Amino acid sequence: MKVVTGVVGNDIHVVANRLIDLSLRARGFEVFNLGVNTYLEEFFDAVVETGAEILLISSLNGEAEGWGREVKALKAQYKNLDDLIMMIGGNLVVGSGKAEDIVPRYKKYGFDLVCHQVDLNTGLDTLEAFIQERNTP
Amino acid sequence: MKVVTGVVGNDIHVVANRLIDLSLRARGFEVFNLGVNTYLEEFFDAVVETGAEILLISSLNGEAEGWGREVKALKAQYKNLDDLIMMIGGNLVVGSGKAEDIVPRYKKYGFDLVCHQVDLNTGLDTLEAFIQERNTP
Amino acid sequence: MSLLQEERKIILNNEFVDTFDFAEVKEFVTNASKDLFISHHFKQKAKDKMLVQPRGGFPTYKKQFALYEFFVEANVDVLPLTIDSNTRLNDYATASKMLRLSEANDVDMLNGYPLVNHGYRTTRKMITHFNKPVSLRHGTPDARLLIETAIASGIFEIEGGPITYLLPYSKNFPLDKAFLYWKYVERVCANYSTLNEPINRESFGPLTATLVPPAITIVIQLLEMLLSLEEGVKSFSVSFAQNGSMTQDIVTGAVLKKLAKYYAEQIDCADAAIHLVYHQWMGAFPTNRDYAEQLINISTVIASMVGADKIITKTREEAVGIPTKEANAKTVANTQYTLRILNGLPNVVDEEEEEILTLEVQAIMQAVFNDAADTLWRKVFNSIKNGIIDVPFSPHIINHNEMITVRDAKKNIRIIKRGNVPIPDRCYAYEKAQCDLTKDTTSIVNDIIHDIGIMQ
Amino acid sequence: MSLLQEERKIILNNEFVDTFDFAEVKEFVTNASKDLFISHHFKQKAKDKMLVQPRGGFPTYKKQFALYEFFVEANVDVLPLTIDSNTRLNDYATASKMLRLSEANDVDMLNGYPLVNHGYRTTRKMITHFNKPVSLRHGTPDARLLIETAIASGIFEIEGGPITYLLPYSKNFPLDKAFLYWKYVERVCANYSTLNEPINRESFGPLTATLVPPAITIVIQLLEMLLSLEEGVKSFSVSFAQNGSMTQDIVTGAVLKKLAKYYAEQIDCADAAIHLVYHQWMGAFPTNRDYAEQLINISTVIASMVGADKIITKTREEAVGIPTKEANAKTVANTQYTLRILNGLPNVVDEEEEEILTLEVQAIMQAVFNDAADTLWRKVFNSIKNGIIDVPFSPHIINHNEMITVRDAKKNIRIIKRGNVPIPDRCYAYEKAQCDLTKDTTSIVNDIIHDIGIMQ
Ligand code: B12
Ligand code: B12
Repeated sequence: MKVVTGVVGNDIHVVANRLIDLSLRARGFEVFNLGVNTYLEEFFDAVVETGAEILLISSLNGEAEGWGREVKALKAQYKNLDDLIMMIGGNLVVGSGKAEDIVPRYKKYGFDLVCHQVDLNTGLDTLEAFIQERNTP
Repeated sequence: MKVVTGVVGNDIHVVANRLIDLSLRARGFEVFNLGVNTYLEEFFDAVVETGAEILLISSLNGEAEGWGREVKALKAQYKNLDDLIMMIGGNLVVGSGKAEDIVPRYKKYGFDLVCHQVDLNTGLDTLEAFIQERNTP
Repeated sequence: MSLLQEERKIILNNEFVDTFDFAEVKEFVTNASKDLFISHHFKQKAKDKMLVQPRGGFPTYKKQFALYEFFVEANVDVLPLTIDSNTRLNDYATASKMLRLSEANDVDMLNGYPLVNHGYRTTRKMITHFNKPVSLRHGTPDARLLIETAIASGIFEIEGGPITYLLPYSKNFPLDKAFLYWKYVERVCANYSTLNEPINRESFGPLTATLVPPAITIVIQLLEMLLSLEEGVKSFSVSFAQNGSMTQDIVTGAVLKKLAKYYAEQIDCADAAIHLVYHQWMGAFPTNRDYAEQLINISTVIASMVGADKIITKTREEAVGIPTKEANAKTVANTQYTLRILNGLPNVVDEEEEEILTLEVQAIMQAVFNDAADTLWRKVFNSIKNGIIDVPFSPHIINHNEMITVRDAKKNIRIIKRGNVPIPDRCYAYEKAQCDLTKDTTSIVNDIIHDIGIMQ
Repeated sequence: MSLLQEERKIILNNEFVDTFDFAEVKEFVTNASKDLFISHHFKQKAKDKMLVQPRGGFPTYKKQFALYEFFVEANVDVLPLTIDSNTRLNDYATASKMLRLSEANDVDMLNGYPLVNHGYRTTRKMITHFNKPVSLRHGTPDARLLIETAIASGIFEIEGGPITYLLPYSKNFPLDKAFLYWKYVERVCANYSTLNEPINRESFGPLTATLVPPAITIVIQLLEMLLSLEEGVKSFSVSFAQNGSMTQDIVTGAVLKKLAKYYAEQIDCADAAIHLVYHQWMGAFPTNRDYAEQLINISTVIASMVGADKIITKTREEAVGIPTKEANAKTVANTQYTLRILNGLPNVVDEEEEEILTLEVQAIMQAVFNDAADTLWRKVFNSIKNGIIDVPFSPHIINHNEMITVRDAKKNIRIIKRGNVPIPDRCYAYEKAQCDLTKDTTSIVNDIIHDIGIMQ
């Protein structure tokens, strides 16, 4: 399966991004890594261009909140993205917050899977379970 | 003025005792130091023998509580100790406790001045203030 | 009108800027209290008292003031002023909007203090009120206006540099521009340095804080130092962060100190004062806050063994989010306590490691100097472009990313693929000999992942 | 019936004692899990993993069990069993009364676990349940019954000794008796050691934890080791506590290790395994709990530099009162984390300090051996009585208290008045030369007071 990944906004924390790249490949995904400092349009453009089924966004420096709010409106401008699996992970707020507040908020923004301060492998296990569930009729 | 001092009971913490000895002398007291591991009778006997006006007891290892309860009964067996200034300090409970609980309890046991985890110099300042107040008609 | 003057006019041409009264600023700096100059403290303080500086910046004046009060209470030596990320990108309009929102709602909408928007007249009140040296922490490629505002405010230490604030902090800001903008900064600092005590410049040694080998760190420290001294700066701090191995830290500190002196002399700047700054662990932190405190404390012990002149602290909240002022002040108090009770430190020297590292640094420096360009900054620019300097985990597109490093059994960072970096063969063989390279690629990748998380 | 057997009968003649089934105990020890023997762990564990052992004892079985659960959760290596002070004075009647009160009221009326009253049958259940090595901490001059009960319970490490459990812990218990009672302990340990892995004996190096110079600590460690090996003990730990200067700790560790080996060989006991144990700071603690944690962390770093085989921990509550089980477990977890992330430690050697200290120890040892008495214990006894061995701040009446120590500028403990201790002139001159002795007596007294509180 094809995945587009990258770090959203002005965030330049690249380490997790490099590891995500490696881990996705190890799990057999075809990866299109846009790297750090990637804006929402760039993500959706890449999804369209590559025909990816999964968009996996990282945010580490706390700015995801600002971008999250714009996801729905922007996505609506693209066609055929209804089946796109949208996932986000990293540090999803400035300062510290509780997952029970953060997860529902990001779900409302349009993400299927939200991993606030969740370990990468745990997150990717969840992703694979999610895919399998969706593919089981 | 004459002071009898020492560490009560089976307590062998000697360091404070050595410092108390030095500090009392530096402040001009005449010191009779019974050292560590001193029982209540020994303290009162020494007070009688030396004619001391102050009895300054230390307790560090937490066992003061047990001895405190016996002070009044024992003191009653001696004559002429009504004017004796009774002071106790160190760690006055096993584990940790609050001064606001501890001080009234020890006052009931018959101590005029109770210094739970109070620095030595602060304690001795209090003692001198107490003496001065008592001597002011 | 000099070129500098012209440039000054251009950067001030901005609706969010204070109207600068340069005559007044000059007078202010000339008469400013010596206590505000860290360069003065470096001279004064008994050499064995390391200065302690935390991190921290809040959007509003009120909150920043409260933070400083906490720090002073905790017996801080140097106050930080960390700038928000909009200001870092010269986006003063957004900073202004977010500042107003932060003031109105008592919620922080910025991750630092928007210095340009507050302006120097306001900020100076705070700085002179506390009368402690303040260090400007930003991460701005074009910091020209920021630095003018900072110095006018009474901030007499400026962190950063064209390389260290770019390769770890940016994906595609043009590196050549960064060099020119920083040249301006150096000159402004040099000019003001003639009025009173010198303005101190400090390079940002931690870089990406992820498996950067000491040779790369030191080369970049030396080059930024040279670029700064060239412009007339008289007080400069080289820095690095905890590597993960106590011995490697001690060796890094020793070589960095020795070579900084050597290269400064080579360009006839032996009169400049050079200081050594140590950053508590800058990589991924444990989420367990108690463990984070152990890590922080170990950093302080190592900084003492290294003999740093200043230490920059982290907090127990590092892995979790922006630290509270309480957590921040607590680290300061704890670090001061640790420095107080840490006594009888041995003087450790590892001659073999020092020799290897020295040779590596000298070889890379020589390769940079050998570049055909006419000025030092162009030589450095070319060297980064062609991978003679290569920073692991840099997000910047210009960086080669060809060098690969791992940790050996003692957790020293070792170069197992040198890429285009001219590590001498003998040193390269030594580095590789410390590691188990019989493993397959997957195991090595797993090792790297593990090595990133060693403190967790 | 041997003398030992007779003595055994006498000490068991006590209404509070379990009826001992020695045949069963022998079988139990013979078949006991190797995991219960710390001597086995010392052999097994990769030499670079220091064992971590906390302190702690509660009156009731239930509370002690809960404490152990916390410790295991925190990844403990060695469990402690600290005995209450009534049992230490062989006052089993009071211990029994207080134990009943503690059980009835859920308030702790004892400052440790009354092992004799609980008995070995009960206690063994707990020990074998956790299947970790347990170390007995007491402070008892007459520990004969206690040790019989301990070994029968599955406790295969016994701390203490005739000197180290007497001079700091007692005012007037007769020292000669202590030697004889401990002789019994050594023999019992030696006998049981033939059945399975050896029982480990450990000396208590911290002594009064107050300005004790390393020479005195080492001499006492060596003598207790010799007294133990003489009786057939095959596994012994020498120990000391943080001195206050990192260098002095490293030197103390090196000299102690070297001389322990040397003197063991002199009495043909080279086959005994000798281990080194380091105590986190044992002196007066800061009341600020955060500071206490810094101090504890530094202790761990130094223990690693010293290369100790085991570390015994303190808690953030030390200055305040008996630590909660939570605080105690937290130290264990933190110490394990620190050991995990502490890497690349340099190997530090200070030859001059080592030489001075070695000469001092050898001179004192020689003076002890030169005593006219016929047995080692009598020689040691006489040496303490005549001040050849003199422990600062000992409360015991037999101790001379003539030696005076202060800290030098690097916080090394130095001997400025040797009393009757035969410190060689050259060493004595060296020690004094490190200190400022031009001060008047009052200043020196103030320095001593200050030196006691240096970690506060
Ligand atoms: C190294 C580092 C830096 C380096 C970055 C170098 C580089 N280019 O990568 C430098 C020093 C340059 C830096 C700069 C800044 N940083 Co920074 N940095 C860190 C630090 C210490 C480690 C990050 C790291 O590399 N971790 C290792 C990787 C492997 O872990 P990770 O990033 O957490 O990712 C894991 C998970 O989150 C997860 N994950 C990530 N994405 C996803 C996605 C999915 C779908 C899933 C399932 C999981 C997942 O997988 C990873 C492995 O488990 C963290 C604090 C920490 N965590 O200890 C702060 C931290 C992230 N930085 C922070 C900040 C604020 C900044 C700055 C803005 C300001 C400053 N403090 O200097 C700047 C500017 C950066 C910018 N413009 O974005 C904050 C963010 C605060 C917040 N969210 O509230 C942190 C938390 C520090 C702090 N407490 O203040 N930083
Ligand atoms: C050193 C020490 C020892 C040494 C003592 C050597 C010796 N012979 O002196 C050794 C290792 C032998 C030891 C043994 C024990 N100790 Co101890 N020991 C300490 C320690 C670490 C320091 C004590 C010290 O010397 N402080 C320096 C002096 C100068 O300070 P100080 O004693 O606190 O006294 C100051 C004040 O209290 C005040 N003060 C004292 N008396 C008075 C009186 C007046 C009137 C005033 C105004 C002020 C005052 O003045 C002093 C200067 O400011 C303390 C913990 C700590 N404080 O950090 C534990 C501590 C006192 N020990 C404790 C215990 C329980 C013991 C043991 C029973 C068991 C054990 N844990 O091993 C044994 C047995 C002792 C016995 N039979 O009594 C507990 C007491 C617990 C409690 N009260 O709840 C403590 C608090 C440790 C702990 N947290 O568990 N100990």
